[in-house]
Amino acid sequence: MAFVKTYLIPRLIHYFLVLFLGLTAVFVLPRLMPLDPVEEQIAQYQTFGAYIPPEQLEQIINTLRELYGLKGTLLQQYTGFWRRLFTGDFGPSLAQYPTPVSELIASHLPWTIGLLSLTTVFSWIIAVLVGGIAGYYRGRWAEILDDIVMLIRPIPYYIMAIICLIFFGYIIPLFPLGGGMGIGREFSFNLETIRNILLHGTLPALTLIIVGVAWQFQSMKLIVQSVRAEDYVRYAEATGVKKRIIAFRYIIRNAMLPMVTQLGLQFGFIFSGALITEMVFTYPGVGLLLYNAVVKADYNLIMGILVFSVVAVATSILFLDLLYPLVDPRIRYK
Amino acid sequence: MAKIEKIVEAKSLTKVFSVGSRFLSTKIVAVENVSFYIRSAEIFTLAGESGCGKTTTAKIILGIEEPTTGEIIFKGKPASIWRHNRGEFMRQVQPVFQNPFETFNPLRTVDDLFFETVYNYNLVQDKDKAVDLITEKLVLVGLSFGEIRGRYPSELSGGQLQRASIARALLTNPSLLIADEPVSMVDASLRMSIINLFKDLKKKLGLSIFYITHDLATAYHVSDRIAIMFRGNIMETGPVEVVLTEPKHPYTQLLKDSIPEPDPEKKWDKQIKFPEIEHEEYLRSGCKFAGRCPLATDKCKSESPKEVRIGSVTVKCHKYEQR
Amino acid sequence: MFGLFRDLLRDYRFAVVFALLCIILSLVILSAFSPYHPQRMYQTPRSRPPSWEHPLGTNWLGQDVFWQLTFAIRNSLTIAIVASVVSRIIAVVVGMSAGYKGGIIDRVLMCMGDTTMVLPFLVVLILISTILREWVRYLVNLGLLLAFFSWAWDARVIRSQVLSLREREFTFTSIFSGMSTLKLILKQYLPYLLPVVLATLINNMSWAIGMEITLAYLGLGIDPTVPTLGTMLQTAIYRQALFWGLWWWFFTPIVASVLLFVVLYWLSLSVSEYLDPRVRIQRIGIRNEKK
Amino acid sequence: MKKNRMPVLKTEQLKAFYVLYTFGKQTVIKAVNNVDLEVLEDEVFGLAGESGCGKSTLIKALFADINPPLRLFGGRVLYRIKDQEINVTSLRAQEKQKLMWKFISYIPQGSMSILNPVRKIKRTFKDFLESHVGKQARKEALEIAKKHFGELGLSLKVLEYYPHQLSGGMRQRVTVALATLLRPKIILADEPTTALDVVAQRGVIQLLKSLQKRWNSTVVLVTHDMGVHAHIADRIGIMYAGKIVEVATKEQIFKNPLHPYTKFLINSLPRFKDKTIRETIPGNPPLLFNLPSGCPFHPRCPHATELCVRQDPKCIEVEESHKIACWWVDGKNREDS
Repeated sequence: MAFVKTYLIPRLIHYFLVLFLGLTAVFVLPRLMPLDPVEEQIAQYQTFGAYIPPEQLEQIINTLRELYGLKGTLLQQYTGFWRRLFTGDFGPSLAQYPTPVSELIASHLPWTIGLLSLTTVFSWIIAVLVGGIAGYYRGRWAEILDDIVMLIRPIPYYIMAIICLIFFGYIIPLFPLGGGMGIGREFSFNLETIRNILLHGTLPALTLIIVGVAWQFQSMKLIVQSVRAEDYVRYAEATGVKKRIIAFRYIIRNAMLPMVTQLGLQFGFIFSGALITEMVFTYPGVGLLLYNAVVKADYNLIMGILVFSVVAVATSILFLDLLYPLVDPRIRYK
Repeated sequence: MAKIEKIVEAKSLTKVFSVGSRFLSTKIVAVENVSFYIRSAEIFTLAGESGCGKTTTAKIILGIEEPTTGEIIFKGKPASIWRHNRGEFMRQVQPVFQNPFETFNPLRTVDDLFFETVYNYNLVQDKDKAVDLITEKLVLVGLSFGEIRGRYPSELSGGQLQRASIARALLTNPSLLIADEPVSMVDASLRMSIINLFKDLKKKLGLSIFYITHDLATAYHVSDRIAIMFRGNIMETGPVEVVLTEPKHPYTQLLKDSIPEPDPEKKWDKQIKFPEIEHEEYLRSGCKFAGRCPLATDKCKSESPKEVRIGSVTVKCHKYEQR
Repeated sequence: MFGLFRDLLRDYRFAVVFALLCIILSLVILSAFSPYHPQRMYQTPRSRPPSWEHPLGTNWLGQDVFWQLTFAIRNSLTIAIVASVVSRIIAVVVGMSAGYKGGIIDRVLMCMGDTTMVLPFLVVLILISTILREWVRYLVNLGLLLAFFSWAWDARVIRSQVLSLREREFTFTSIFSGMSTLKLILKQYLPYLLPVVLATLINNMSWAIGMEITLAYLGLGIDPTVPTLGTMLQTAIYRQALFWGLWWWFFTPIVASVLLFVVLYWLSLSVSEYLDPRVRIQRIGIRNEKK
Repeated sequence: MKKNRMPVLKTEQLKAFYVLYTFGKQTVIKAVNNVDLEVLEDEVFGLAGESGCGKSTLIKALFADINPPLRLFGGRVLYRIKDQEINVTSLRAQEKQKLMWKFISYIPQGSMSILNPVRKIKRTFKDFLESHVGKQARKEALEIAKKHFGELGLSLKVLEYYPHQLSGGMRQRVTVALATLLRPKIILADEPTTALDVVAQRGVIQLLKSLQKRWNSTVVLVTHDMGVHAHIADRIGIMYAGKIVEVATKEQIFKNPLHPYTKFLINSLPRFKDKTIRETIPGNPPLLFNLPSGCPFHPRCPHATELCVRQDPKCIEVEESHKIACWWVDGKNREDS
């Protein structure tokens, strides 16, 4: 049970600590916004020409404050925030009143999850395999690959997305310019819809994979370089162990371990990544939802999405951390 | 018998390290109830295998590590008092480390650290006098100032650097030198020259040296008294001639027997036993050596032996307790 | 100094990077001699393709694209330098004190680092730049904001380096040479940290330029009439440059920024390779041979 | 001593240098410089010398493991296989690979780092067997490993552990087992016990010696520890600055060393029951990229003459089975030159 005592429990403590701090930050950040959501809403009612008598105004403001968890002192708001968290109720969205926040997130989440986690994992696997093999065999093709990566790697994702959009959208219009599926389509399980979803998803996925592979290929190559200089690799080589065995069981297997941590970090960037991807390609995921929420100062929605992403990211890192001892025996017995 | 002047005394030092995370961890006892003293103008050796706790003991004396329990008394005053006068303590106790290439920062010149020592301790004021002082100490170890001026550690040989390291330690005229494995990284042909240097410094300067090593042959040559350490415990202490020629403790016997002596007529005949698993012996209760000891009884496996005095030697073994 | 430079130029990659860097720097210097004001509109005929008079054409707003570009590079680099220098200073101070002193500072740093990892930082950055919308319209302010977001990770890297340096024997020798903590860190540790600091400085610069472009795309950050790589691109997209066929307007900021990113990345690779302590030791050793 | 044994491993004028480039500057490190060596069958040949004298590089060259930055600058390495001499330096990679482990194998320094840290010992054995034995034996890899462990007197439990779980001595015995898995004729051991404690060192040395005796194989053992040589070696070669300066039987080396360097080396060894100050060699070992002219030992040699500065002596036989490379023998200048 050494595993539980020296590994699992400390990790869990750390996890809850980070979760606590992260969620507290989520609570604090929107409260720094210069726009008071309640006043915004009242102003919005008034611009639509609705007349609100002053005695009702007070009542409306109170109701709205309660709705957004802005009632009482900061401490009361804070405890209320945690109460809301545990019940999973973030209240209604402001911009799309009265749709509940949880419902909005639920409807946008599958798009983001489908696009981003798939591309993240996929590009990680490609990078580990190709980077590992190219780093070990070092042929001419590996050098060419390396040069290409050296050109792609420094380009920030946003520029890359625009370049791809221009190239495959305008110049060679292979793929649609935006959206998750055709305009006005309803989701249903038929071949046409699925084909459409794939078609719309290809361009954003392609850019994510290109950038993701280039990034991780570089790290993998650096790790492989240090692994191949290790004594156990040199010894195996010198004593004539087959190259194929060395490449997979020695190089890739050992270089993969630090890359698992990298994968965890990549998950951390998923929501930031989603924001840009989904905006450039107007992809109907959580990122786009979040951007609109920020623009419209939609308090409850921002909070809901932030809470969700903090929990999701922290949990996925925890999950990878717990998985780690299974692949690295040295951790298990520390 | 004249009163023994103890320059430094370690009183039942224990150091427990936590391995693992901050929250829950396994405890490893690196040093367990260790006591010894060093007289003035004496070379005292602490010998043992790697991981027996000898470096930790040195760090505790140097004040780099805090003991979990026990205390160090230097020149009659406990370490807690010296802590308020760290500068003076460091002036009197100087270290020499194992790897000469690491003792000096590889990215800085060797003489840099000499001038630092001179100026930081206010030994002399101007540069000419500093060079004179440095030259004086370098000559003492058989080097010249020209050999180290403006050189990087990688430009010197291990032997030269180790001498330079000793010379630097001597700048402040210390009364105790703590030498942690000072010859293990030095070539065989130069090793004895460092050993001879220690003997010479003891005689010329009245310096006390705490010599830490795994090499019993050099220990025999250089030291006056020796302590044999095993898994955090001192198994046997006494004058070096007695301990190493007539070892009492079964561990010392095994150790002495395993030294490859440069004599083609001696050969090992007995097959020996050693642990398969790392850390197996640290966690053992009772005598740490019981797992391998040919004389081990049930008592050895459960109960920690006490120190027994036999003539000039102190031994920690149940075998001698029973008498 | 000259010898160091000559050594560096032997590396072909560095030579290429150096030539490109010279071009970029000369563009920055040229911006001081621009015949046009960077923010005023309708100074030239509108929407002209590249010609001798206007090497990169003019845009829909009647501005010369080439001269706009010189301002854009200058301004983007200003943001990048402010962001990276300030964040390096924070990272070095925090990383060193956490690594050397440990204790509370260390724990706070570790927790902060982990927390920033789980927070979607771009979202937070957007939130803050919405809150401080007026303040971040200025180059230096945006630089400072970006600096605040980019020190935590590198502070951790420096911390771990200091942690390993602290265990090395020369640390103890230095202590017993009577060196104070500050002197120890400055004289003995800084030579080891220099490569990390320089390499991350350059990486951080390209990160800041990229962030500026991203924020500009979202309509946040710098005053959109001030030319930076981000605002230039954003204006071109906003005015539908491609739809009107003004490709020179659209592609200039893209090509320029891609070039800048590649140059900065390659520069960081060359510099970190050159300053790697292992390589430095080898060089010191070889100098000996000539004596 | 057994007479008329055949040499099983031979080098002729072997030159292997490291060529390093740093920022366009070239440095040549003459690690193995004109070495002639004969290792006989059924013996333990000890190779001694200080750090940086090129002994590890010589072992690499003997194993034909010459990879950049190490380059071969001349000479041959000959294996005697079934009464045929094979020059391994000119063999193709595949043919060379066939000889590795079956005819010659290698135990490197640093047992901690030569076993893949994330694979159990039995998996490592399997990886090695898979590359060297036919398809049929692959399935029986574990059985072969178990049988081999049994023969060596090692506990079968060890196969189930990861390298970091074993003690240093045990780990090094595992590498000995790994290297002897296919009963090679020659085992090259490069400082196999340097990082070990004396007790563990003794265990490994005893194991090595017993295997050598049982299978009549040849062991080339490199270590700087003359004590280890005294215990295990039959003949000893002393290396200095990339050259072999003296080769003789163990008894001759310890009782009657002839080369001035060997004399110093033997005399500087600490011995028990003798606390007299031991004389040591003056000066410092030369740097391999900046060798002195003539005999590389002349700057430190008390007998150096003008001839020593000018010309490098060849290694020739001065007594039966005793060769030295020195102009000065027994107080007399050597006649031949």
